[in-house]
Parts: sequence; structure tokens; C-alpha cells
Amino acid sequence: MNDAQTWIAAFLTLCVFSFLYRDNPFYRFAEHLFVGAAAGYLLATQYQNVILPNVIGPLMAPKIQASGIVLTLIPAMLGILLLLRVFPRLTAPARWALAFYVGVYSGIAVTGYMQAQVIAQIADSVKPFEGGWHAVNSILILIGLLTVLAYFFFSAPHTGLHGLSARVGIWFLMVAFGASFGYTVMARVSLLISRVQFLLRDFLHWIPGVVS
Amino acid sequence: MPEALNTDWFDPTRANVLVGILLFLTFLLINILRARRAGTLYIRPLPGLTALDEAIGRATEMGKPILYMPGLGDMSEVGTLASITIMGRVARKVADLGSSMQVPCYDPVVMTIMDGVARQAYRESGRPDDFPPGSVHYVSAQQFAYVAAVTGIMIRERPAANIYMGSFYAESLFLAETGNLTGAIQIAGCDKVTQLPFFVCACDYTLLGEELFAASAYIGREPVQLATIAAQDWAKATAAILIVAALLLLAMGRPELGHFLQTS
Amino acid sequence: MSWAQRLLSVDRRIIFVLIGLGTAIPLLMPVNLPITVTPRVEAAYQTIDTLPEGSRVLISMDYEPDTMAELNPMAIAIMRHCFRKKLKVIGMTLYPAGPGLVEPAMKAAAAAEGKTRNVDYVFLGYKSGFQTVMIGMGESIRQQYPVDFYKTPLDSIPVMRGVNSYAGIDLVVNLTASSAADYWIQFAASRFKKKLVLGATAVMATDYYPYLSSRQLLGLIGGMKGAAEYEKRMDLFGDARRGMDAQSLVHVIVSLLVILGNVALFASRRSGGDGTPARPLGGPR
Amino acid sequence: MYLGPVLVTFAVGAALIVLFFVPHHQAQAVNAEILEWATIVYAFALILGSISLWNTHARKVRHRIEGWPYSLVTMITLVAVTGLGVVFGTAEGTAVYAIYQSVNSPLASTMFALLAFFIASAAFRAFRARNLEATLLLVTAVLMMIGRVSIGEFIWPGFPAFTEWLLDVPNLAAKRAIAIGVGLGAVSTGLKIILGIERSYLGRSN
Repeated sequence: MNDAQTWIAAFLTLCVFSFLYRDNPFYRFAEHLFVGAAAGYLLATQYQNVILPNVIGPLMAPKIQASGIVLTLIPAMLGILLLLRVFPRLTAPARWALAFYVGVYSGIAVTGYMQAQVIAQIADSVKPFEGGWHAVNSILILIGLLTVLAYFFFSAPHTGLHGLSARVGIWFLMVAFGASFGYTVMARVSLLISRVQFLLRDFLHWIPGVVS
Repeated sequence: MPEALNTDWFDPTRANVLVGILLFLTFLLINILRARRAGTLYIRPLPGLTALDEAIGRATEMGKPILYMPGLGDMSEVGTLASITIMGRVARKVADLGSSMQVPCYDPVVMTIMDGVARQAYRESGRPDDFPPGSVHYVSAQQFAYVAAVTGIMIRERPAANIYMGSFYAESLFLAETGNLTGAIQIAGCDKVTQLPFFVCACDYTLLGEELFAASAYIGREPVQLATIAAQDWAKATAAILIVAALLLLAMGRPELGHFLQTS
Repeated sequence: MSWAQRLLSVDRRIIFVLIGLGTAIPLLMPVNLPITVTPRVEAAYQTIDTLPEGSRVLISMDYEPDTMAELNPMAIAIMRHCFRKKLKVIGMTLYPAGPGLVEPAMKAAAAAEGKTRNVDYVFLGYKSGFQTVMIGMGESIRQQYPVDFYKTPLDSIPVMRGVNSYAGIDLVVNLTASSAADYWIQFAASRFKKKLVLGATAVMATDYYPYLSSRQLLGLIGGMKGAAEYEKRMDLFGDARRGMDAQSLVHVIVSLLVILGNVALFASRRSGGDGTPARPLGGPR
Repeated sequence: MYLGPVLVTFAVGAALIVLFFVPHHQAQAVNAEILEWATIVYAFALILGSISLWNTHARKVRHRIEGWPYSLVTMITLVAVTGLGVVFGTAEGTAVYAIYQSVNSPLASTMFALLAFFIASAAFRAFRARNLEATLLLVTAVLMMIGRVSIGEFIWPGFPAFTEWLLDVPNLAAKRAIAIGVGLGAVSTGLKIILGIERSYLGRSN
């Protein structure tokens, strides 16, 4: 990044940090600039990476068979049906494109989640109990798994034994949330570190460059 | 030598996934019949949903808008599908009470769907032309450009209720903490486990993981929808029994059930 | 108003100032505290280290600027490791904003190890579609990426010769902050049976422990600490290790704040008033 | 009744479920083609979305609603970046690439960095030992924070191993149960839509 870019980036970085004090014109400017630039960047990359190579490209290709045209026109037509929603009276046809889109991702979800989230996790819970200390851990994991599943039961009131196991399940949930929260602090702080490094190194040159 | 072209019609290693789906379908059909015959099924109350109704009521009393955020998932995130159903109910209540709602969207397809759902809610509430056209609007498909715009709305328009339903990622804390700053009542429902701690800390009520899916079915109170929750429960019970059974069999030296479950 | 009440309702901007100082001071005066390499990062290191020379490693860098801090140092350390082991690196990204970060990172790693584009590594660039690209690459890489990021056809790139799909790839490394990891596990590991190493942000890494124990992942590098451990294992002194000192200070500040908050809560409770309205913690009941 | 679209969703959804089990290369080619179509539809939807974004801000400018100059900034940037990107592309050396490096990238990473401040204020406010559950939450979080950094190791050498245990046992158990639950919820929601039980996405909030 040359100097001009560094100055712009540093100015915008400080605009965003100013939000910590309170909402102000600088933050508001950075916010609106970001919304426009992000939307523009996405439109441009979608054009370059999807519309150009997969829609315009095949249609313009010199030797084009009928099947090639049809295979490209169908999704393009569905896309145009969506665009018709710009006109208030023409919202009905878009339902066909939405129905196709929702059908695709529902189909992927049913098999994908069943394989990777349900079956794989059940399979992984079925591991032989190693001896000694690990056995205690395996039993604890089994108890945690069954009690949290009990907590997520909807078709029975949480009373009696089921109620007790649901309560133990909540304790496991809270420990899991605490662990996840504590673990996340590191991730968020590392982002702040890189922004402060940018200001101190690239902008103010108070700390040395990237050491190999 | 090009890769040998695969020509067989069934992948045996995926038999367990097929059994899982077929089993779930049977649970679903059985429970739909049960629900139809009995008129309804018992589903324990979801406190999150009562909190949602209270939040909408309070916002209406204060005459301030409601902010509904459908999450940063596109249609491939099933949490987004659940959010669409919940938003339909919220829009219907907002239309009936005559209060106002804003739905900033991350994904353009979700925006298109939600716009249709909101218009339908106003039509069913008998007030089709009171639907404010720009209320469901696309903001950005870039995570933090979306956050910048939505937190701007929170601070400047001060909605009385912030509702987060769907798949959220790292931005959950940014939105919920800013919402907390403005003093709005906040209800969240999210299927992304990593974000639940933040919603639990910053919101007044949080639907945890699959409670989001149960809420989307529970909301209509339709017997068929309740049947899907019951089917989910039966499948969960089966999963628990399967694990315990497989472990017991394993302890008795018969690992077949365990091997059948292995996906890869 | 007792000190406890005043503390409990302190202006959050004072906390912000503390966090800001906690980050900047260690960067200006580095302390370089010790780092131990945890088993999960060692597993990732060994998975790459044991690959024979000339093996092809597909590195999908699916992240955007907002998570660059944790994942860029990881990307650079892993790529430098591949180059040192004379492995062929195929870089790609499933995020529109990816190329802007991944391309400079690949150049930096290649320059540091004296490697040249197209001969030792290739950058395929961005293709939208997430799962569709992953599944599509099982069928044919060229259908998803007809040309590389620089618009060169794949057939004229030495690294890509003979590589038509996952069959030609020996290891997949996914660096991401998003659900791309789930899909790489679903498709690359489960469906196409490829060896997979994951580099994730700290918050996500805890969710992938189950996939590590089920061998769907062969190694897991979590957050900046994971990156610092990898840098230490490669005896590099990159941004990750420099940041770890600031991490220590800020973690201590946040922990002390939480402890202080509770001390004030008990103090104010004993003197009658309850510091904050008891409201359900959003959890059940 | 939207029978047509509901049948399309059923046909496409069922086809993709079946194709999951058929490794035949032609079947997988059909699968890949359908997924490719979805990415094309998304590209068109993004155009529709950008028009909606434009209308939102144009309305503010037209009616001189408070803060309309900022909306002008968004509109100008949207047109400029889209135009430059479509005409000159987004690869290195183009104007959009330079804009990305000096505007999009720093704004995104700095916004994300604000979370470090918010996580501290959220922890300070929310981690109050009001009941057993809240106490479990805050004690685990503090132990995790201290155990993950070099100072934790300094206080008690066993700290990192303890935080690993927290992640490997209680956290793993709860996360696995949630994953199974969410997975089944996702399968249930997906099937509801394919079977037409759930049709609200078609604008029928039944």
C-alpha cells in the first residue's frame, strides 16, 4: 500500500475507533462509505466471477450447441424473474426462482446436516472407553451429552427425572458457554492488536517493520 | 490414465445417512397422523416466544419501531429458513397492532423472500396498503458493512425492540452490545453455537440452538408444524438410545453398530 | 452512592480506555513471554512435515479482512513450511474479498522462501458458490477455475499439470473464520476422503474438537495463539508471536474486571441494595 | 395456491437428496450443474439487492430526511465501485483493488477489532454471580481466559491442560448435543420445506 492508501486507511480506522466515544459525523461517514464500497465490490466480483464466465461467456462462445444455450439460459431466466420484482406489479413470477433456490439449499441441508452433524457426531460418541482417567472423562462426556439432549426436549414437560437431567444439562451448557466466551476473547483481541500494529507500524512508524 | 468414471448407482458408505433420513420421515408421518387425529400435540412452552410477544407489545406502547435482523446466513443456512417463518408471525402481529418494523437484510435472496412474507402478513391482517415499501431492505452482503449500517439504525432511530433470529457469526456481540447500550429489549434466537454465549450475555432472552427451529414450528400452532417438533424429539431420543446401545454392545465386544454409524 | 454502586455502573468508556492501553503498550515495549506448542498444532505441523517432496497441497484461504489478524500469520507460516518441504501449493479462496489478502500473503511467503509462481505455487483466485465449488472440484477443478487469478489457463501452469480433481491433491488445508470449515469437512474429508487440516479463528476452533477426535480433521490451529505456536515450531518471529504479549495483558485486565465486578456486587448486596436487577441470564427459566 | 413453485421446490429438493446417494459421474454432473445454477440466481439477486439499497438511500435524499448527505456518499460510492469493477475488473492493479485495500479492508478489520472492547464491557456487565448458572458461566470464562495466555502458565503450569480439559470434556459434550439437536432441527426444517408443510417462503405466512 502506498502512502496515500495508508493515510486513507488510517483516517478510516480512526473514524471507526471514534464510535467507542460516541456516534459522530466521522463514524457516520465511514459507515456510509463502507456500505456503498462493500455493495459495489460484491456486485463487481459477482459480475467478474459468475455472470461473465458462466452466463455471458458460454452464450458468446463461438461453437455453441443447443444444449449449451439451454443450460445457460435456464438459470439466467430464473435470475431475470427475480429482477422483475423491481416492478411492484410483477412480484409473482419471482416465486419460481425462489422456489428453485430454496429447493436446492433445502436438499443440500437435509443430507449435509444428517451426515456431518447428526450421524458423524453420534458415531464419534461411540468410542470404546479407555482405561483409568479417560474412562471418567468418557462417562462425563456421555452424561453431558444425554443431559443436554434432555434439556432440548420439547414434547415433554421438564418434571421429575427428566427435569433433573435437564437441570444438569443446563450446568453443562453454562460451562460450555463460559469456555467458548473465554476462548473468544483471544480472537477479538488479536484483531485489535493487528489494527493497533497497523497504526503504530505502517502509519506512525513507531514500531519496526515485519521481522522475518 | 484419467480417473475411472464412477458408474454405480448407490454409495454403500452412505447407507447410514439414508437410514437416518428414512427414519426421520417415518417419525414425521407418524406424528402428523397423531397431530391430525388429536387436533394438537403437547409442546412445552418456549419462554423465548412469550418474551417476543411482550417485546412487540412494549415497542408498540412506546410508539417506537421494532428492528428484526434475519441473521447473516444465506439460504444454505437453515437458521435463515426458521427466521423467515418467525418473521412472518412478527410481521402479522406488527400489522395487527399498527406499529412499525424494519428488516435490514444481509442476503439479497432472503430480502426478496422476507419482503413477500411481510406483504402477505399485512394482506392477511386486512391492511395490504399500510405496508411501508422500504421496511424490508437489503443493506450489505459484507459482514461488517451490515453491522455498521444496522448499529447506525439502532443508535439513531432507537428501536424499542431488537429481534435477532437466524444464523449469526462474530457480529452477534457487536449488534447485541450496541443494542444493550440503547436500552432496547432484545430477544435472540441463533443456531450457531459459538455465538450463543454472547446473545445469552447481552440479550434479555435467547433461544438456544434448536430452540430456534422449534420456535419456527411452534409459532404457527398448526398441528402439522407441531408434528415436526415431535419428530425432532423422537429422533433425538433415538440418537441417545443408539449411542448408549452401541456403547453397551461395544463393551460386550460387538462393534457392528458402531461401525455402521461411521461416516468416513 | 457507595464505591460498589459507583463501580457497578461505571461508564463503559473507562473499560474501553483500559483495553486500548492494554493492547498498545506491549506492542511498543515487547516482552516476548514463552509459548508452548499444543498437541493440536503439532498434529497440523506433522501432517504437513511428513508429506513427501512434490506433494500437492490445496490451501483454501476463506477469510476476509476482518479475521486477517489470526489467519494471515497462519497462512504465511503454513505456506513457508510447504515451500521449505518443496511441496506444490495450490491457493484458492471462496470469499469475494479473499484475493485482496490471500494474493499478497502468497507472494510474501514465496519471496521469503525464494519460490516462483506457477512453478512452485499457483493462486486460483475467488469463485463464488461455496459448496458448489467444493463439490465441483471433486468433478473437475478446471470447470470451477478455467483460469487462475492472473487469467492464465490452468493447462499451461506446471503446478496444475495432471491435477484434474481432488484425486491429484495430497492434502487440503482450510483457513477460515466461517462455516466454510463445515463444508470442507462435509465434502473434502467426508465425501471425497481427502486429508484435511483446519486453521480457524479462536472462537470457532472449540467447535471443531469433535471433528479432530473423529479424525475428520488431522490438525487444528486455533486463533493467534495457534499461529504463534506454529511460528515458534517454524522458528519464525512473525506478527502472531509479537501479539501474544498484548494478549496476556488484555486477558488479565478483562479477568480482573469480572472479579472486581463481582466483589462490588457482594459488597453492595451486603449493604442492602442489589447492584444490578436480577434478570434471568437469558438462559432457561 | 402456489402449487407450481411448491412442486418446483419438492422436485429440486428431492432430486438433490437422491443425487447425494448416487456417486454415478453423470448424476454428480447433474448435481454440480444444479448448484451452478443456484450461484447464477444469487448473482442476479445481488443486483436486485443493490437496487433496494439504492432506493433506500435515494428516498432519504429525495425527501431530505435527516442525514441525507451521508446517503449521497453511499450512492456515489456504490455506483463508482460497481462501474470501475465491471469495466476494469477487480484483480490487482485495478482501481477497485486499490479501493478495496484502502477502504473495504481497513474498515472491515477495524469494525471487527471493536469487538475486543465490547467483549470486555459485556463480560464486566453480564458476568455477575446472581445464581448457580451465572456463576458457572463466569468462573469457567475467567479460568479459560487466564489459562489460555502465557501468564496463566506462569501462575499454574497445569493451567493450559486444564483449559484443554474444559474444552475436551464439558464443552465437547454440550457442543455435540447441540450439534445433534441443530442437525435434526435442520433436517426437520429442510424436509418441512421440500414436503410443502412449510410454505411461508413463498409469501404465504400461513
